[in-house]
Amino acid sequence: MSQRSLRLEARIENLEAMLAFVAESAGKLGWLGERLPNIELAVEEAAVNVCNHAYPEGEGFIELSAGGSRDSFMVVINDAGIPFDILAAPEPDLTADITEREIGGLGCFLIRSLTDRVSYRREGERNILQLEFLREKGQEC
Amino acid sequence: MSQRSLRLEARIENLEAMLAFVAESAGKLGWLGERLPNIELAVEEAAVNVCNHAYPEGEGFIELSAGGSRDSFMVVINDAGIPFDILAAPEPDLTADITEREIGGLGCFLIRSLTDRVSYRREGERNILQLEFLREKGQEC
Amino acid sequence: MEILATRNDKGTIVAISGKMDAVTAPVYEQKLRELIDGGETVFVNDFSRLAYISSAGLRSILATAKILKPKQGTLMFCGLTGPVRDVFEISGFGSLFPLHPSPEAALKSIG
Amino acid sequence: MEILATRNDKGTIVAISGKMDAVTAPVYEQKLRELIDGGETVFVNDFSRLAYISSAGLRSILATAKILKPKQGTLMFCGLTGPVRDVFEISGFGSLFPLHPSPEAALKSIG
Ligand SMILES: Nc1ncnc2c1ncn2[C@@H]1O[C@H](COP(=O)(O)OP(=O)(O)O)[C@@H](O)[C@H]1O
Ligand SMILES: Nc1ncnc2c1ncn2[C@@H]1O[C@H](COP(=O)(O)OP(=O)(O)O)[C@@H](O)[C@H]1O
Repeated sequence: MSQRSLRLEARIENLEAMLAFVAESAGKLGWLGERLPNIELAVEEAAVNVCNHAYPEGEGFIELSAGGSRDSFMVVINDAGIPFDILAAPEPDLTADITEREIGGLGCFLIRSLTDRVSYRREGERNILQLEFLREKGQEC
Repeated sequence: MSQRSLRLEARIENLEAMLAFVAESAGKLGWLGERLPNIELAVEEAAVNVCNHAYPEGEGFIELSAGGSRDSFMVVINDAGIPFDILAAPEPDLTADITEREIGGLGCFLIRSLTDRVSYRREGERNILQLEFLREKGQEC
Repeated sequence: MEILATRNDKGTIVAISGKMDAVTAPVYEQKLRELIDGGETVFVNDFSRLAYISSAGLRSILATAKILKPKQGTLMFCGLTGPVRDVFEISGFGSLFPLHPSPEAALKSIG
Repeated sequence: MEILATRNDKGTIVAISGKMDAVTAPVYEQKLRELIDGGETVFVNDFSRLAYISSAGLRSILATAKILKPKQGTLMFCGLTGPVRDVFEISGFGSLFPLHPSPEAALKSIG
């Protein structure tokens, strides 16, 4: 499969279209099974963050690219928002009780937990976040 | 609305996704009425031609960008196939009878007939076809 | 697209609903070829529930008409709505084929 | 996402089906806030037909729990399926909240 991409306004109302695009792209490569919810979840978290945080002073776009093979599926998320390195986001405290536990801060953590390889780079005015999912040996993808 | 875009493999099986993307983009700009079938038709003709003719020796991509306002809606179709200028395609003979009339050759003609402004250019290895639809004064768009 | 063919003593009424585009037009062409192979030669395409037709649809229609011609068959049309009527007009198909207000009127026209 | 709340003498069972994501989680939060404002304090979230939850769902759940805490209320869960259970585990929500096999077991646990 050649690289497919979808570029939309970074708004929550476009989330469904983004997830449908990613699920369809993964499906065409044979990723139909267990991993799909993980992939959708990681992409949702990253996309929602771009919609909510990347453009504090207005509006902007988000671009998703998807591609790969039966063994590795990659989603690249690209925006022109403020620089944000997901790998540098602090770990949430997973042991605090209900009163102490802070609301939020789980999105980046979930992305890092569910994705086999995460990389971030700033290129010019762009944030480029790569999420790669690997099929485990013998596992249905 | 900022520019939206969708890039997929140039294959007929992706036609529905392309048309849904264009219809949604037009809808978000308030193009909900009479012109929508015209827009979809012009885009289908151009997209089908890219799928069928642009890559005679293999596979390639097609990218659709959409944007505009309530008064003007523009779709740009972009591919890396062989150079093809839609404006130079011959006019079909619309008066021949069933026996004489040739099969095909109506796609480019329909695009030119239904679109208010058509422009083509070759940029490097790319075909860039711009289709612009204008709302008539007082007309529902 | 959905196709419903109803045979009757004067011909076959083919009611097509939905979209006749590059994906679905070949299904129409195939269906009509089967009916022609089965001996049918008089067809009324009832387009009253067809919302959309592209050049792929026109291509299938002309290809079908070309098969019917040497068999002295006819391909008639009725019930064209807005966008479909426009495409027929622009492409000259409106004068290439007889258009009728209803399937009954079409069948009556051939006596 | 669909939410069905069923009151009963021990508490309210909230059966949620579909997806609890950034678009739908606020609907859940709003619904529970209304029930709490109406005086309810004991809730069992029945997740047996919930296919998907994202951090937006976790956010709404924690926000609801924080409102219930000073009211001596409880938010319990039952019926977590594969992907939802994974998210609860990874995020520590599985140990923050009581998980039960069924709504009945949850309500029984509070005596
Ligand atoms: N794309 C982004 N651009 C700028 N800031 C971001 C971006 N994504 C996340 N952040 C910041 O990191 C914080 C933690 O994000 P996250 O873990 O997803 O939790 P949440 O969004 O629920 O707070 C956010 O509150 C926000 O301040
Ligand atoms: N994108 C394209 N790249 C190369 N050749 C094309 C392209 N689009 C159209 N053509 C050529 O122009 C001809 C006429 O196209 P068209 O009017 O759409 O009718 P049809 O595709 O039904 O033949 C095609 O048969 C093809 O040879």
